[in-house]
Amino acid sequence: MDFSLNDIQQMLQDSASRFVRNDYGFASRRAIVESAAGYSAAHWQTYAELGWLALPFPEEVGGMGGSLSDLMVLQTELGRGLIVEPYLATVVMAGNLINRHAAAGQKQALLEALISGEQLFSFAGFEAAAQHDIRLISTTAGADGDGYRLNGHKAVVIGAGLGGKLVVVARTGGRPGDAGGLSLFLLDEDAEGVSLQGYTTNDGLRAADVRLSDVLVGPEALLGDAGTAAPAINAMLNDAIVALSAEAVGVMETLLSRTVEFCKVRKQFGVPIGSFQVLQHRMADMFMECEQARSMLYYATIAVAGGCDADVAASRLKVRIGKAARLVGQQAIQLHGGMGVTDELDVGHYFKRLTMINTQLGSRDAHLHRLVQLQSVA
Amino acid sequence: MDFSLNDIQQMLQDSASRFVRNDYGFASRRAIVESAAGYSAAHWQTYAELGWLALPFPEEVGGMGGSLSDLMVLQTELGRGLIVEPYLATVVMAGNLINRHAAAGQKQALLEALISGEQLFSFAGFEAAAQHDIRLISTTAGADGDGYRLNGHKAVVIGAGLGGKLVVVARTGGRPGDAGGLSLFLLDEDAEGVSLQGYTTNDGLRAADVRLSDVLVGPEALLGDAGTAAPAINAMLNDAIVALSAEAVGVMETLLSRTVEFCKVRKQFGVPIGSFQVLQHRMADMFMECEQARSMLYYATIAVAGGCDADVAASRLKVRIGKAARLVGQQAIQLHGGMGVTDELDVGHYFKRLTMINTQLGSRDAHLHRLVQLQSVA
Amino acid sequence: MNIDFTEEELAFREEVRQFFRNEMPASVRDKVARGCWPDREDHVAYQQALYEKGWAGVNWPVEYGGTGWSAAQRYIFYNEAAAADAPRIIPFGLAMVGPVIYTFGNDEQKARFLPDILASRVWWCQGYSEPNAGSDLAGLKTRAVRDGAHYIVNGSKTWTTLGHYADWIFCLVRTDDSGKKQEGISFLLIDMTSPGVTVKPIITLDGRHEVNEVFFEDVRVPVENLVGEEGKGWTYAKVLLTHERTNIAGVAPSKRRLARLKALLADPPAGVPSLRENAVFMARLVETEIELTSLEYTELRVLSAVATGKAPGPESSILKIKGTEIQQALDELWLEAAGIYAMPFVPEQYQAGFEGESIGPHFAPSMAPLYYNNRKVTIYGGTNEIQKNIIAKQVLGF
Amino acid sequence: MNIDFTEEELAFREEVRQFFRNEMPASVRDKVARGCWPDREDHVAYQQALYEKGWAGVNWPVEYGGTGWSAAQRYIFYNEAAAADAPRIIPFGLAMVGPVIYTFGNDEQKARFLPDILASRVWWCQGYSEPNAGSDLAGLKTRAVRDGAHYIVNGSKTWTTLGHYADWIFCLVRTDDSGKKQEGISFLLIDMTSPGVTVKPIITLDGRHEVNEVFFEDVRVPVENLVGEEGKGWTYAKVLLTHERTNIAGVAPSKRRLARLKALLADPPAGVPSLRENAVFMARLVETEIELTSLEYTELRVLSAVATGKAPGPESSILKIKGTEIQQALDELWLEAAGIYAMPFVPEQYQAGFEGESIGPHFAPSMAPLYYNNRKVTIYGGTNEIQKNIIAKQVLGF
Repeated sequence: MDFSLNDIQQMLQDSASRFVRNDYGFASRRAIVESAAGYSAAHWQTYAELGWLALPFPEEVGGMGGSLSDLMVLQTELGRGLIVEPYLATVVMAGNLINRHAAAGQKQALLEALISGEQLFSFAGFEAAAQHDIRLISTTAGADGDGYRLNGHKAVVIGAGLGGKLVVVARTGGRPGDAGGLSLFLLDEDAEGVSLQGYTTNDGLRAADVRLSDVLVGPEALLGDAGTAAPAINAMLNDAIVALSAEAVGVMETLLSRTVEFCKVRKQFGVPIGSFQVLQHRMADMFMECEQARSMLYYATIAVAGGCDADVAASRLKVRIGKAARLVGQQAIQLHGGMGVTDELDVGHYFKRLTMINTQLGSRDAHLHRLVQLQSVA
Repeated sequence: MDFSLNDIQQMLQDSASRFVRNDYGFASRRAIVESAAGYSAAHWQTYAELGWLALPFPEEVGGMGGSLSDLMVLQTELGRGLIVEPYLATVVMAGNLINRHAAAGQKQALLEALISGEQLFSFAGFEAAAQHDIRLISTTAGADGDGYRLNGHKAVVIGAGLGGKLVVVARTGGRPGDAGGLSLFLLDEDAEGVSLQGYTTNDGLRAADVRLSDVLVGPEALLGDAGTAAPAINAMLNDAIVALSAEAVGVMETLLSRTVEFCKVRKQFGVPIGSFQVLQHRMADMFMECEQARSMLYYATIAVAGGCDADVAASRLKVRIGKAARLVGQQAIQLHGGMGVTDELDVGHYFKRLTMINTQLGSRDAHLHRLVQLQSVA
Repeated sequence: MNIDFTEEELAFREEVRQFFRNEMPASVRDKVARGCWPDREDHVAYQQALYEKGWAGVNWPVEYGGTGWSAAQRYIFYNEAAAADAPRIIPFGLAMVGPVIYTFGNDEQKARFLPDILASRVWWCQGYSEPNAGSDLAGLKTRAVRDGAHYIVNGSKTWTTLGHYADWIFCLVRTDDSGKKQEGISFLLIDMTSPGVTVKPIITLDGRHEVNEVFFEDVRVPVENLVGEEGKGWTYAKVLLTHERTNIAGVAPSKRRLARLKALLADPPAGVPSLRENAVFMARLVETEIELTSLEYTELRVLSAVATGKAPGPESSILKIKGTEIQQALDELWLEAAGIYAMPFVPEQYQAGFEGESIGPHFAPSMAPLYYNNRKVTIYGGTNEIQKNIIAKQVLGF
Repeated sequence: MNIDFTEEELAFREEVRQFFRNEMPASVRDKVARGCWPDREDHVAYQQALYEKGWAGVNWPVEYGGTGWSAAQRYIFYNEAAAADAPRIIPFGLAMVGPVIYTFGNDEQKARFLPDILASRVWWCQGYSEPNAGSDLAGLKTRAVRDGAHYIVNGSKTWTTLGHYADWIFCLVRTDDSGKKQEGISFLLIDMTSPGVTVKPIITLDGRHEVNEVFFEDVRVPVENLVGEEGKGWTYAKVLLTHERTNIAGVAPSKRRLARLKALLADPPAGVPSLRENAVFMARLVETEIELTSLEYTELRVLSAVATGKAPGPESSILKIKGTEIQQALDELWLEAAGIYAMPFVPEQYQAGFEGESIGPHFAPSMAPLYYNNRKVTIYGGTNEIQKNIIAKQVLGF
């Protein structure tokens, strides 16, 4: 029974913490968000050099063979920096899926390109009608010659529009509602029939809606076996929920410490506002939410990595994070008063990210409802 | 638009408030609860003399023709006294039902006996499997000659065991789940085949489980028409929820004022505990819950009396009262500290009553679930 | 107890409905219905339509050109306005400085300022908060020093809503700091075109420019712009604050937003999650609705008490606290209804006149910015924590 | 990060299971399983069985007859004990005064008291709170005045849990009030049979006699019953309080109660509402379960930190706050599961040996009394408000 960091984790934490402190200050982040590219290619190379892009992949494809716990440690630190580079999209989601489901031959080249930092990827899975429920996907990939013809509309593909490759989920069989029949395809963003409507998200990421109109691809575009991708997608999403939640913990702990600092110096009525008992207890509540969220993160990391009740553990984590994020985020703003709602101060941006994390990969309400349904029939 | 009390309401409030203050102190209440009878017959006569037993009944049967608002005003004051006499059971529930559903000939004699204080009644409607959902009732009243044979088990009949008459809901038709087929019967508590298992409730009322084993009754035991009682029962329950909620408002307002008084005099760390901002805000929260609960009570009283969306209004009221009762009750105890959990202090007894009010006539969870279902199909 | 409307009130309601159907500019209504922010011209057009009808001074007494309406009439008006997707009436002139002037100002000031306020010919803004005087409003530092027939004003105000639209600003300024901090405050009217006045935008979390900092550098203000007595400004401001709190509750607009959400859920357009199947969400919605109905009746109780001659007291703090909590609960429900399309930030999509291809359901991408922006409501007008202090002190006697 | 058990730990778990299967008195287990309160004899029988096995001193070092278990072993033990429906170990001797004596007591005291504590031959109770010193524990007034070889003790203690079972009481008493109030406090062991000691029952809301007032009137206590130094009692007590808070969290028993509730709902006996169809209730249950899992891992993190040499710090306040909130949430869920049968007050039904006809489902009528009784958990051991003060001060630095 040991929750301390091992050497690799300590190293990851140190390097990420150093990077955020030295190279990802709030002003430089703002410049990246406002840049045409929307992310920093130079930083992406740094991530490659630091081994972060290799972290979760097996050693045989040039990865570090890191565990989900390792990823958790890294993501928590990246959360403290409000990193906008598409680490979650490329490494945790698309890369994870390639590693889980692509054929051995495909995997090697794709992951090497990913790990070296040459190639970005995004996960084009979700759709408007399906929301985050992958079983409801309706994008089709009908057989066409020895290849496929794709049609559909992918909603809010995080990391798309940066010139990377799209890992698209489409039906080669089954109907919306079926877990079977889902397949993965690799598409270029500028392939014929692919059109991207790009935008920035509320929290400064780049994303796009992706429309597929009669996109014709050869058989090599299919990743892994046809019709069998659901388990891999599901497993990837559980990992992604852990990683996203780890990021949330980093964001929340930052908001807590910012708020505590602020309340120690901000004076009203001639005293620091932190001398008011009501505000002290509010911060004690924020502290407890941070700690409970972190504990739940540990639980779910172990459960998901161990494959034991992974779906339930991931949903429980997302619910717990959603609750903590709401309290910590809202109270951080409330205690900062007017300053909290300005674009100028970093606090508001942590809050915005935290709010979007609740939406991403399914909200607290959605996951709680899922758990209630599981309990009701258990 | 006027929320002030009219003359009758002012008179009811004054007389009830005077009665509680002068004649229903906490020590004398305790003596009544611990007495063999479990209620005060003398007080019951006073209620008759003050016109309280006549309040909601039409003038033609000797009633006062009072409105639901009048009843609300009275019940709020009775709540402040934690009255244990079966006013809700006899007047608001059984009497209400007799008035709504009994044949004209039956009504006159029964309500006269009720109004004069001679006769107590109780509502033997709910059952274990049905909980508070009257449609699920399974007690049967099969035809037997020109009379009926009753079989069933009525759960937690409040006010039974005091020698009054039982207004029993039983099926002359239909099956559990059907609204149709419900009929009302008037039984003596000591009729052949009726067995009572009596007890005190957690909040000092008398109640009983009532078992009916082949109870044979003549046709005169049937109140009103057979098989058509559901609308009357439903309407009565809406009224009863208003009256019970009014009682809850009286209880909550009393708890708030007791708590405020206590926090002004109880000292710790050399100062009154009410000087701590966290406790002040807690009491501000209690105050707001009391006010919002009272507002919802007004809304529902008007809606139920007007017959406009009465079921929804009653459920919404019960949900709102349940929420307020939880916060006000629990925080009253918490702020009283150790003293709050003693049997000696009245505060704990208000809390116990408030807790039971949530259970009575369907809990917050039950009514909220009902509202969610109504919304989901609306 | 009676809340049924009289025949006269029902007739009045019909008249109000007619007005909103026929006389409110349609373009303004459409913007509000689509969740766009009306601009300066929209507000002025709407308020001048009210003025033409004689309804601009909703709360004003008849002698100053007000409606003289009863509490019931005002309740009807606000509900119908919200139901008709009217924008809020910008409060700074009509609800704030106007009443201060007709209550505490002299005859010259009444004649000079009231007509333009009533006709929305002059746009006012509020100069209360300062960078170091938020919750502790009385700690304000902007100074007005008497110099002959003028005050020389130096200092700055912040969170000045729509100050960049404004012609005039009413300010609390310090004219004396020898005694208690509340005692040296005066209420001053300042022409925004005066030399030395600078307005600097503050961009809020939603990316919008709604609030400002206003700087005063040796601004010369004629002494006749002082309202009431020097040093009594705090007294006048406190009266205003009680009204402001009541106004912030926003029961009628919240009812409208809730009704709209229920309509959306009943027949969800493409891309809106099927939330009626999610009992967790629906329970939140039902509880918010119950809270809102409770608050509506709390407000009616306050109005009814005012009608029978009682002044709105510290109970107005409940309206502020619960009203803003409900607004934020509605923000969260709407954010959930936006589903996956809560993420894109496409402000052009909810600007008037947008004709491009919508990202997701039209309303969805504006829900997160609205949620962000509305965090302010529990902060401004006296934080909700300050309101609880008021309840503890003035109602509970601590 | 690793919480997998080692082979040795798994073997240990099996041994613990065996013990509870075979050596815990069956009558005691049945009472706990049925929700009855075990009596004095039950507790003693259980604790003596532990003693026979060498497991009475769960937290004690080996040199005093303790188990010397690792954090993982203790975690396993507590979880298995709860899962086997063992009663709680009465903490006053084994978890409280025992550790104080072996840490701060002298050799004579260790020899005299520890063996009887370990063997549960002597029942101890705690004399901390006083009628006017609850949250402000250091404000206590019970005085011990030195008179030759004795202290003469006068005053009273309250909320003394199971004091009517006790042979001895450990008390905080005031031996000096010249300096800071924390400095004049001493830690004294008092024989309850001493002349001048009176125990008076306090009946709680649930109608039970669990706590007491204890009065001291000129009670002569030999000076050799003073633990440690005179005036240092507060220091010793504070160490205890940290452990008490950790103990109060009750994660393992809460897990057991939750599992039992889920089993009940999966196959509800007659009279239990079908709550699995009520998503509002189920969402509360799921959220409580999530909170409990979180707390379990928070506790494991604290234990893991202790194992690597860090002292349990103010984080134990989280355990106290969240642990008690969860207990009360479980009380409310169970109360809901009692449905209509939450109302009857039939204490005989949940006494051991009840053979009458049950009113409703057997467990149901005991749920309201339990809910009432457990309001204490957010009050005792330092109210949850005091715990938040501790977090604000000691963790956040205010």
